[in-house]
Amino acid sequence: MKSMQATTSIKRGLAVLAASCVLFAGAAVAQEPIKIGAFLAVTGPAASLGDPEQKTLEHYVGKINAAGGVLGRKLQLVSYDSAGDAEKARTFAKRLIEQDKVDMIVGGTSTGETMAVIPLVEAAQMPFISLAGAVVIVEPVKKWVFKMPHSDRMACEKIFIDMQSRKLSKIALISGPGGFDKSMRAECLKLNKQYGIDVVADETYGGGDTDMTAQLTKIKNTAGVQAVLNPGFGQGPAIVTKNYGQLGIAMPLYQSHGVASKEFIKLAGAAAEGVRLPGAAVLVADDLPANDPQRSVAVAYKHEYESHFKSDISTFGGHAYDGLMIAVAALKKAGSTDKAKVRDAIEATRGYVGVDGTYNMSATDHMGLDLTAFRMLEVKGGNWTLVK
Amino acid sequence: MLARLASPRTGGLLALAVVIVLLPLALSNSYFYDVAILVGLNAIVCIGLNLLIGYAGQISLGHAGFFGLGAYGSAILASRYGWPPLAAMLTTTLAVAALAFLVGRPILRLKGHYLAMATLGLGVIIFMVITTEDKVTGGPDGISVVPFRIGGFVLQGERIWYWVVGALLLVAVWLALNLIESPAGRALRALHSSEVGAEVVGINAANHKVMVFVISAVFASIAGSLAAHYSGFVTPGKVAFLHSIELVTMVVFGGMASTFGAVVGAAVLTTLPQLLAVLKDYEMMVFGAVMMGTMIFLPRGVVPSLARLIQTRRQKASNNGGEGGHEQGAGASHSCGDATGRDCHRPPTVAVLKPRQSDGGGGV
Amino acid sequence: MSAQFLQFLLTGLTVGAIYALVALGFSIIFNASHVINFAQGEFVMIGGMATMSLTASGLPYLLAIPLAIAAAALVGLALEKFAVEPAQGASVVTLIIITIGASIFLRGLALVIWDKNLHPLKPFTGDTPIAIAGATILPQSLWVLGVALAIVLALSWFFGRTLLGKAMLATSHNRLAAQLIGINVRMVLFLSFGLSAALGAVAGILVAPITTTSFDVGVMLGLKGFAAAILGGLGSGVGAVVGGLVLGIVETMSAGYLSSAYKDAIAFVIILAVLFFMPSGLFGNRGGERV
Amino acid sequence: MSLLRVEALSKKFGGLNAVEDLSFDIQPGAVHSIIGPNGAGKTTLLNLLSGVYRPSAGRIGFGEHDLTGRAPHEFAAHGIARTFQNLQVFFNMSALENVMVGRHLHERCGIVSALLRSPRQSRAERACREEAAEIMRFVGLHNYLSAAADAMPYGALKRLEIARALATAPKLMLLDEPAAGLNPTEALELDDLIVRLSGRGVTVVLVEHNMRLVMGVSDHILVLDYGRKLAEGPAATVRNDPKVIEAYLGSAIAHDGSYGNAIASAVAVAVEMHR
Repeated sequence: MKSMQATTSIKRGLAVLAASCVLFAGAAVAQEPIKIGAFLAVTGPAASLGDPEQKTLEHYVGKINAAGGVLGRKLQLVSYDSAGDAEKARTFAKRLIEQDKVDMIVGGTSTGETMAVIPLVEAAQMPFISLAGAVVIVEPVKKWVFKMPHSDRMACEKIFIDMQSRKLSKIALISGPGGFDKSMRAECLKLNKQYGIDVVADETYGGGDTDMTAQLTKIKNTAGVQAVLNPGFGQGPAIVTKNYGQLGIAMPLYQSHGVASKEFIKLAGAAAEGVRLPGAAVLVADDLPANDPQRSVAVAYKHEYESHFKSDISTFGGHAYDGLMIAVAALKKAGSTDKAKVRDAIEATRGYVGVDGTYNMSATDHMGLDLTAFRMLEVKGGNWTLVK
Repeated sequence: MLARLASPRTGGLLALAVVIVLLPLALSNSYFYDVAILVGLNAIVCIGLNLLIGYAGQISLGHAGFFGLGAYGSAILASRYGWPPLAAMLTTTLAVAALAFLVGRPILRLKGHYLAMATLGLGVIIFMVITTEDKVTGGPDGISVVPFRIGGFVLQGERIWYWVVGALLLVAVWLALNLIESPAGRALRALHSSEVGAEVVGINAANHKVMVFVISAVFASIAGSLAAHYSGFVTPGKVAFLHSIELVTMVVFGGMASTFGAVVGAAVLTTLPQLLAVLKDYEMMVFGAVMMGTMIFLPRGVVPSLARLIQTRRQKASNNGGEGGHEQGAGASHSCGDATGRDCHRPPTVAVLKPRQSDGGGGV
Repeated sequence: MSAQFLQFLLTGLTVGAIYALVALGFSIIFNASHVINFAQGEFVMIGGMATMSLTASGLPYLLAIPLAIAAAALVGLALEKFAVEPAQGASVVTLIIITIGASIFLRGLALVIWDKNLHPLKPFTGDTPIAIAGATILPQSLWVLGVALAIVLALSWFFGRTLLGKAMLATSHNRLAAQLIGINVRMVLFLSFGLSAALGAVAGILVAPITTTSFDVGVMLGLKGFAAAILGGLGSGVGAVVGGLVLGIVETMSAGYLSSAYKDAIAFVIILAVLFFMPSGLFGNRGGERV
Repeated sequence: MSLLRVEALSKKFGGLNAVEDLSFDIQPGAVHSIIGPNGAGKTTLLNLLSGVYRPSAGRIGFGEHDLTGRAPHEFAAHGIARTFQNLQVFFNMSALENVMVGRHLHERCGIVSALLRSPRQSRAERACREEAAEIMRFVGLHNYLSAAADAMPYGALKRLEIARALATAPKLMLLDEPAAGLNPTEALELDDLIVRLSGRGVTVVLVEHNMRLVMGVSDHILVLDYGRKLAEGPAATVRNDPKVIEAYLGSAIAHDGSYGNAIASAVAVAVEMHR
């Protein structure tokens, strides 16, 4: 299946150079399977997000086909690595729409990539489920654009609520240079007042930085700080957490859902103990109460992914899972690949229980998650645990 | 004599024009147009950069910065402040030119790797400002850009953009070829080969370096503005130093000191990733291997190496010395890419390794 | 306040020591070939990733580290043999592009051999911070500083005392003359790639427990190393070390006292300023690129 | 009045005084030679006179202008052209273009009209090409009108540098060992070329080891030794100056024959004396 896809796409690739692809385009139209297009940051700075997304899509497309496909047709995944580069993402999206003639697009690891693509999918009237975080993607609502992950705004809200409950009112921010970091930082800086929280320090670090003790020392010596919040993913937060431990800073450290994976605990080591973050249920699938609606789906995905890829799940793979499942459900409900019908079906998604939470889309809400989708997690004994 | 000397240049221009006009026959959908447009825009940057690197022998690892300033300048003025795009673009271009002029003099005093570092640093600084000042620039997530409009006419859709970019590419090539054959252009090539030799015939090396630096910055800036309006969105990715490296690679890959080489380099290295995309995880590896291989086997870059091959063939064919001489003369007087001149392929960094001939005198 | 300053200083020194090691790699290859090897950062990556996978497969550090360094050195030699040597006589810019191609290739290779994930590496001797006058430092940082110092001493002995070292030095000063007195310049070039690859690997191994490692850690470290080498003056060993330390300290100090958002920009502004007054870096030989 | 006036000129490299407290005048319209053993500072002096080096002390007056400390291109702009002992030919161009570069100072075309290739520009270009070709013929390079520089033999390259210098239409031309590396025949042809140069109204300053050439063409000779003026005057008087012979033989011995031309020239001088 994969090899078949590979060969056809190699042909298509050659066609670009030979630019004699009129035939191929014709052939592409005539193909049977339902085509799901994807562009993901499989390499580049956001690779730790894009990689599990890619793996999840490939794996579950395979499973669905093994189970007979959708509407009696096989699914075909056409995916490209946009390496977190918006320009690349735009070109690949164009390729998916114009060249591969996909029926819908699931992808866009980062907000930048997604935003760069939105004008295209809107113009092409192509159903598009984004896997990126920022609220700007769905606010204002764009007819053809949906998004799976909890927004960074929700993450801020969840964290601030938890801070309130712990009587923490003066906090420091430390964030990286990435889009994820910056946009969550911006959201938090918009919301903190509503929750009666003052941001008394706001530090940043650079990509590839090897040490953040300077910034943390500054924070440590800022009068009145009660907690630290570190929006970001990948290497940065791990180093921040380690340095946090090194400097022996006692106040609570909050991370973002950007590091919601077992990997983070491995990277940060002992220093991760006591770190809190808002994460999806899937991270604590096995300790979810039996009556939790998400338990079954979360446990199933967790075990499927971990047994198959021999690596820990992350919420990002979960976004891809939900995206694919909602897409499939929509295809079934629409009963065809008619783009308008599929779009309406996605918008009509109600009470879909996914690994990220329970989705209730509407004409005014193209994300469909509420705060309940986020669980406040804390690292205890080298593992994620639910904060009761 | 003049007719012969003019032909390679007008010939090349015509050939390029024909390609641009005929290409759409092969472009079956707007995705291919999109790739073609990206090629065109990159080519415009590379033509300017090649004037600096290939002809004047001054390396720059910071031109993505100028490209980015062009893009963000247009984006911010046109989208945030609602300027007419054309005015936004011209203002931006002027600003970039001014910046290049100001930083050019101190930076271009440096030589070789130090110049590389300085330009690289300049690019990084521009990048940092753009990513950090997110109030204005939208930060790492970038900002969307309004379509380009002149009066009532809106530039939208790949097909229109294709012709616009194609035309501009031709203009860029034409300008570059003109400059190279002007006294200023000769001065640049001269100071590349021997700065002291150029100085003692009255060439103000510093001024000429700054001049070509500004020109190349302007090319990059304009391409940046266009790219922003075309794709309707800008992110700092295009300002990053890796993009600067990409641009230099295109120039060297196609062939330094060969204007058409710059175009070819841009074309190949822009389409290659599209071809290799299907290789998934192996893409990066193969891309690197292709780059290495080409530079190892065609060290002067694709166009000059091939041009030279053909030339030697022709000389073999008519092994009449005089004729051969003429051929060389014609080639040489156009772009040393076509000439047998080793020197112009010597980069700025190798003032150390002087050509054999020049050591001859001392030895005697 | 002074504790804070000390903290910044310790951090700066640690970061700087890493930069210095990478910078030394740049300088050694530059001396032998006048090429800036843009694949230097990839050697750093290989060191870290190789150690990671070897220890993961159960080897103790004592075995894993030498093997990783050897692996990197082999890659360095291969790079010289199969990419740089065949291109002899090509312009230096061409050679630079070749090394850029090599760095992309190696990154791609690492991505295929290993994966795209970040990987932790166990600190050599635990990670209980050591308190010094109000500031704290990780044992691993001491390793970084100690090993860096040892390497600098070893190199100065190598270039100052050993025949091979002197031969390499001679080649850097005057290739032709070196050739005339019977130094095998080819071999020197070959070895210098192996040596600087090994250096890069050491840097990668030392820093991995602090920063974690992945297939693309080389990019930024390579860039910083290049900056350090230039700041210190290309081809000067002292320059590379001083350049590295200065860069590291400037970064942390500006992060601590000025603006963490602009600390890298500040560092580059300072480099530009230095170059403006000293066009061949702090310790670069003035006649280096005469007209 | 004198064309070039050098007053108390000195150039130090670290501790070494390459040129020390040197003063002399050069009258227009003659061939002046600067001779002296190797290391006497002849080339340094030429670099000072063309602005390649900045003097450590002293003054260089040209006509009524003070050029002390100016950049090389300003020296050229005032009418001082030069050739190099270590060729500085532009190997990335054709021979003709090398000479056209020499016309740089006389090309009056702005960068804009260059970019747009205005008709005026193309006309100027054509004219420049013709002038360059004429100059190449004048120096005897008519066979190389369309050759690439790096395809030319050494002797031709030396003439090419003279052509390039001549193209700047200089008042004063500095020739740095034009005969070095030439075979006897080429060297003989050089005499004639130098004479025709000065015949063109160009004042020539010749730094040369080839005494036959020097004695053949010079009206006036300046002898340097260790950066100082050893002797100066008409060829006839200088060649009979014992200090000169001593310096030459001394140096010839000192250099244990490694500088064959030094010995040769010394012998030449000696022979001239005992006529």
